[in-house]
Amino acid sequence: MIAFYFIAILTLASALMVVLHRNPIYSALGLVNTLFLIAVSFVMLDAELIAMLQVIVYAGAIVILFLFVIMLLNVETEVRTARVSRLGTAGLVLALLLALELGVFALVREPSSGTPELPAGFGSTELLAETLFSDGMLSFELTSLLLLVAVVGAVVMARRKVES
Amino acid sequence: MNVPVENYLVLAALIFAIGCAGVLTRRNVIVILMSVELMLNAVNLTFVALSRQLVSMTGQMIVFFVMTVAAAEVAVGLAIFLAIYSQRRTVNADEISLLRW
Amino acid sequence: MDFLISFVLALVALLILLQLTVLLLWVERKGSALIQDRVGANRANLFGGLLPFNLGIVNTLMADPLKLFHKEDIIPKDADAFLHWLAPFIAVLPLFVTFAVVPFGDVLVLGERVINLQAADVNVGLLFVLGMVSLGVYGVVIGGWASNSRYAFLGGVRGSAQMVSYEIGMGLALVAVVLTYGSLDLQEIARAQGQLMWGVIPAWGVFYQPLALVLFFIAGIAESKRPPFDLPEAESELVAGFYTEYSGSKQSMFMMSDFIEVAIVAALVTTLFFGGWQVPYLYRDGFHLPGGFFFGVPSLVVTILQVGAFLTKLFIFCWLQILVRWTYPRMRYDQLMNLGWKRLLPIGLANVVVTAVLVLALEGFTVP
Amino acid sequence: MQPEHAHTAAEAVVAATSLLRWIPLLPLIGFGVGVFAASTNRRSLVHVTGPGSVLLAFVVSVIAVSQLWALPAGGALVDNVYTWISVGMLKIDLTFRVDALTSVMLLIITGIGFLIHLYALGYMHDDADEARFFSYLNLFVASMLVLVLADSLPVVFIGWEGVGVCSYLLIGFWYQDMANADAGRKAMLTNRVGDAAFLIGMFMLVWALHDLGAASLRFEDVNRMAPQLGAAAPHVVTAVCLLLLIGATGKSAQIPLYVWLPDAMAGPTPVSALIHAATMVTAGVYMIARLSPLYVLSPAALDVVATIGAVTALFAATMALVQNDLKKILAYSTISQIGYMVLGVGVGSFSGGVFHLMTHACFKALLFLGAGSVMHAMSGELDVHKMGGLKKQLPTTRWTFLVGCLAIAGVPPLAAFFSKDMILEAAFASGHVVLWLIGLAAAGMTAFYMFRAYFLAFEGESRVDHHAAHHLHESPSTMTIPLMVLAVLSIVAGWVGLPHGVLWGDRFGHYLAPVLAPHDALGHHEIGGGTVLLLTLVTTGVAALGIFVAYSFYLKSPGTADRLAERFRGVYVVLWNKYWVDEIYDRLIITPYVIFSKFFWKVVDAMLIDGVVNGAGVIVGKTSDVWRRLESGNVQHYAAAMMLGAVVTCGVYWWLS
Repeated sequence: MIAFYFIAILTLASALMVVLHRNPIYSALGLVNTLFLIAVSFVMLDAELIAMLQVIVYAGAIVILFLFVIMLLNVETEVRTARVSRLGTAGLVLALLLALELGVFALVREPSSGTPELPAGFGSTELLAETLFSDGMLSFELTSLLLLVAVVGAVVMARRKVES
Repeated sequence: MNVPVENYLVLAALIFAIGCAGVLTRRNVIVILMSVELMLNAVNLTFVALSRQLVSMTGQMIVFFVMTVAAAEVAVGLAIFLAIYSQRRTVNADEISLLRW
Repeated sequence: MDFLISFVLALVALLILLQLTVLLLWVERKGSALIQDRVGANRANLFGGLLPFNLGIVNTLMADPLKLFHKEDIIPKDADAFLHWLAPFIAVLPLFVTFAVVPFGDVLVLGERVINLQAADVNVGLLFVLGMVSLGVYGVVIGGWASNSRYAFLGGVRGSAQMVSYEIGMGLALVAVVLTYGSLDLQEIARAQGQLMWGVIPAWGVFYQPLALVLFFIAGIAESKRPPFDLPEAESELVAGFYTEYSGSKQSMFMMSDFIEVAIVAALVTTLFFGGWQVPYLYRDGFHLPGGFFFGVPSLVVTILQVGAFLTKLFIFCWLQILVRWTYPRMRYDQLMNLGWKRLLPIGLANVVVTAVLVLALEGFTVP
Repeated sequence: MQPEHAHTAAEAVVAATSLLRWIPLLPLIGFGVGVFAASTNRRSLVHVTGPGSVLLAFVVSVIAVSQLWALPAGGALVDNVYTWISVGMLKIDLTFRVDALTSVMLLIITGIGFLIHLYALGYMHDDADEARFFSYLNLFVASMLVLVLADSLPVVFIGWEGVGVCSYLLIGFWYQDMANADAGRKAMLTNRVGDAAFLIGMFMLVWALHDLGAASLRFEDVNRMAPQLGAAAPHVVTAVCLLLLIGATGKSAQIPLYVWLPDAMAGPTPVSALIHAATMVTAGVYMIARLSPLYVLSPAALDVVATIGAVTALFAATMALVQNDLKKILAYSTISQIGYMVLGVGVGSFSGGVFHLMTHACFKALLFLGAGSVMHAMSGELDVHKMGGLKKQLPTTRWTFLVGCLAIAGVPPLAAFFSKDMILEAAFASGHVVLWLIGLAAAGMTAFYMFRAYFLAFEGESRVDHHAAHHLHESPSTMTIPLMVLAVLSIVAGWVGLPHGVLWGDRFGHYLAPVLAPHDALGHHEIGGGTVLLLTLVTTGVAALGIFVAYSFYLKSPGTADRLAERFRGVYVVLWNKYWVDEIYDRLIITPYVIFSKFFWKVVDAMLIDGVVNGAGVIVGKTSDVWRRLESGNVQHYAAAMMLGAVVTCGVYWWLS
């Protein structure tokens, strides 16, 4: 329980860093930290494989991609305007409302009757693979197609030359 | 470790809301995309937590797909930002509004 | 008691790693000298050269770290102080953890207790390795960026692109191995290699997946940013690349991360392709030679032989990497990217496909 | 022993083979090569592949037929290529099948087809589009072979449409001339009417069979289920038969859809010989014979068939009387002769119809090729009044043409003598005395107009203009050899179907009996040998009379014909204008149809539909002018809107639960 609160507070702090820090590099580092901590949460939730994939995919590839682009574009630190824009205010209000709603949802609904016992091998590679290649076969194939499209799309977008 | 599932759900809700706030308030599109990633991960956390609670692998399977799609999304998104930057020298969301009436 | 055993195992793993790191520093010095037909480091002595003989290996082992740790730690004026400080730790820490999942022996039998000689028994060990290795990039990127120097920055950008690219080739090589042995647990993979192919040849990865071995070895060297793939730190172009602005102990941490990566690559090659701690024909009760010959060996001796075999193989592959490092010239950046994306990736994919087909088609291809 | 009933025996021997697919495939390959040759201008290539592929198909056909003959009577060869359509209960395979009926058609198509290809080598030698011509011709042969090899109606329909397309392409082969292109279109459109009826008939048939629990369009199943169907739904059988008959009238140029065939003579002469005389136009007869067990269940439909056949035979023969264009004469003659075949199947003599089909293929191909040879020599002139005395310059053509005329006129012992006799005899025997009389009249006219053409073209004084006279020459051997072969065939082809009791009797009818419906299904009363002899004498006499009249009108005392035309001016004009059928169709069908279509175009489409569509567009456009202000182009505004939606949705959900 203590471990959970420790992780949770760290996660929230890192998430806030993503959103609040003016320097995109720090935002990215906050993001990778959040994702890593969520991976730790996954381990605590008996999803070891997903946790490892989270680290490999997010930390190892996605955030690095972010960092790479930030460094490539040499994005300056965002200048904070004195006046908070109307959109910003609306956004904050909406986010607060959403947090309230979702949180209250989770708490007010009938409380769960403890954590259930898990069968042996839950969260293992074998079981996930079995689910993936039976129930999720079609989605799996479609996702692979999506990835292909994304690769082609990214190459096309990034190779486009500036017309003088 | 007997953390009730509600705790994870509340944690996920908070991360989701933080992501929302980021998407709506930040100007830099790259940070906006990162905030979107936060929201996706909040959802992932919910899925894994409920997968544990309901003793069903389906939740983890969906997380797998979310990750894949997120990777694709980031790759294409960042490629678009690179293209936009090379044309317009900006990555601020409020300065990129070509697709309007 | 269990906790104590875990602690001791972790300590053993850590010690192996650290000693190997320092040893490699010396081997690299003397080895490069050997290759380049020089004498190499031979001036190390105590008390200003009072001793009548130089201390050789022992001296170098102590002198180099001591020297580095005593140097001034400089933080450039315009650098981001916090990240500049953080980067070396990010570079080293994940690597330390990685070694925990590498098994360095089968089991140690102490009375009733059977101890698995592996610091952390993670059943997705291989993915753990990949994840941790990928975290290592952050040290390079952050270090390069935080230094606020053109050279360092370029090194960082190069490093990020290079490591992301080669992680894919590495992953694909590993997928083929996983298909062959049907497990992600390194200890299980090592145990599976104790079997025999056609009753004679040990079922080592090198015989089942020779192509994966080559791919993995190349990608591994590229991941550890060592020549001929040392673009992020290329001396002749970028001074010292991403750690140009580092000095003293932090620079030594970056250098240490370099050697740890060498050790990890060697450990993985050993475990995945050369049987790990396996000694051919040696089983828990002794040698079973082909043809029915049997020599009984005490359990403790078996364990010692196995750990010894692991260390020997480990060292051979470390030496091989150093040999490569001093033999090949550095590649150009476009050559590096071409190799990664246009050679390793397709070959790796083909290897995975062929392996998968063989696994499906031939009952005997998987090592059960 | 009753061999006629063998077709109902389920234990008929069926041998599987994969040989049959090559029969249509070979000409199809020839077509492919021809297209290649046409697009790359390699004309010499088609000289080999054009006739060669058909020759190979002929050889394969001969092998297949010899295999068929090795089987007991009623056997068949089957080649199942693949499953084409599989929907619910209905499964349609692309299956080829050779039985007795198909074997006859196969040999006609590939054999005569090859001779005509050979002829075309000489005939088309100077044409720049030779390669295109041969590719079309090969495609035609392939389609026709699919048509006769098919074991189910849908597969027949593939060939049916395929030959239609080829016919269209070949009639309009010299498309630079508008009249030719129009003729092609006319053939296509007229055939469409028949094809639509064919399709509807097919659908009705499968629907009716589905109700009986056996949805299938295979001939075997259809013919097996026919008695059951006839018992369950006699009207459906009649309707199906009539619809298929309309399809047949389109393809086989019968009343009322015959109008395209005379115009189809615009195509090259080998085409007229192959497609519009020997093979394609007989498809309707073949189809009715193929479905004979179905047809015999509907005497009403058969009566319609017989009436249409007889009337067409007479009607077309009268029109042929006054034509001056040699090919037009032959065209009307073809319509008339197919009328005979239809009459034959209509009065229940299915084997007689097919027999006449076979003999007609020989002598009509011969006649057309002879006409082509004349045309070749006369530099394209076809008016018989501008010929005369050609026998000196074109000896081979003259002799073979004469054989063809004798054969078609029914002079014993040439081909049509036996086949036409068989049909007329059957008409008489089945009690259709009126139809018999009509047929008899048509037979006389046939002899008359054919010899009119012969005398005008080959005998008497030369009326060839001097310019053309210099060029008169006999055709090359590639053209004359087919003529001679066909002439021999025209003489002997009829000998396989002698009347009962004469020498070996009706071998042809026996051969076909297992696959056709039995004669006695229609309650034929057997007629005695004396009656048969009498009937034969009557028909032969009528034919001889026709020849004699032609002789006296055009050779002995030229001018009689003109005097007669003056005397019966009205009749002559009616005939000369072909009963104004084209004009009547134009007034009654085409003009109203065009007006109707124009109404739909101008009023319904341009005003109503376009008005609604454009109006909708305008309304949307105006409204969007207002709403588009919402699209600020800023992603975050959109995201905020989504978020608001999520908040509201969650709130509402919470409120409700």
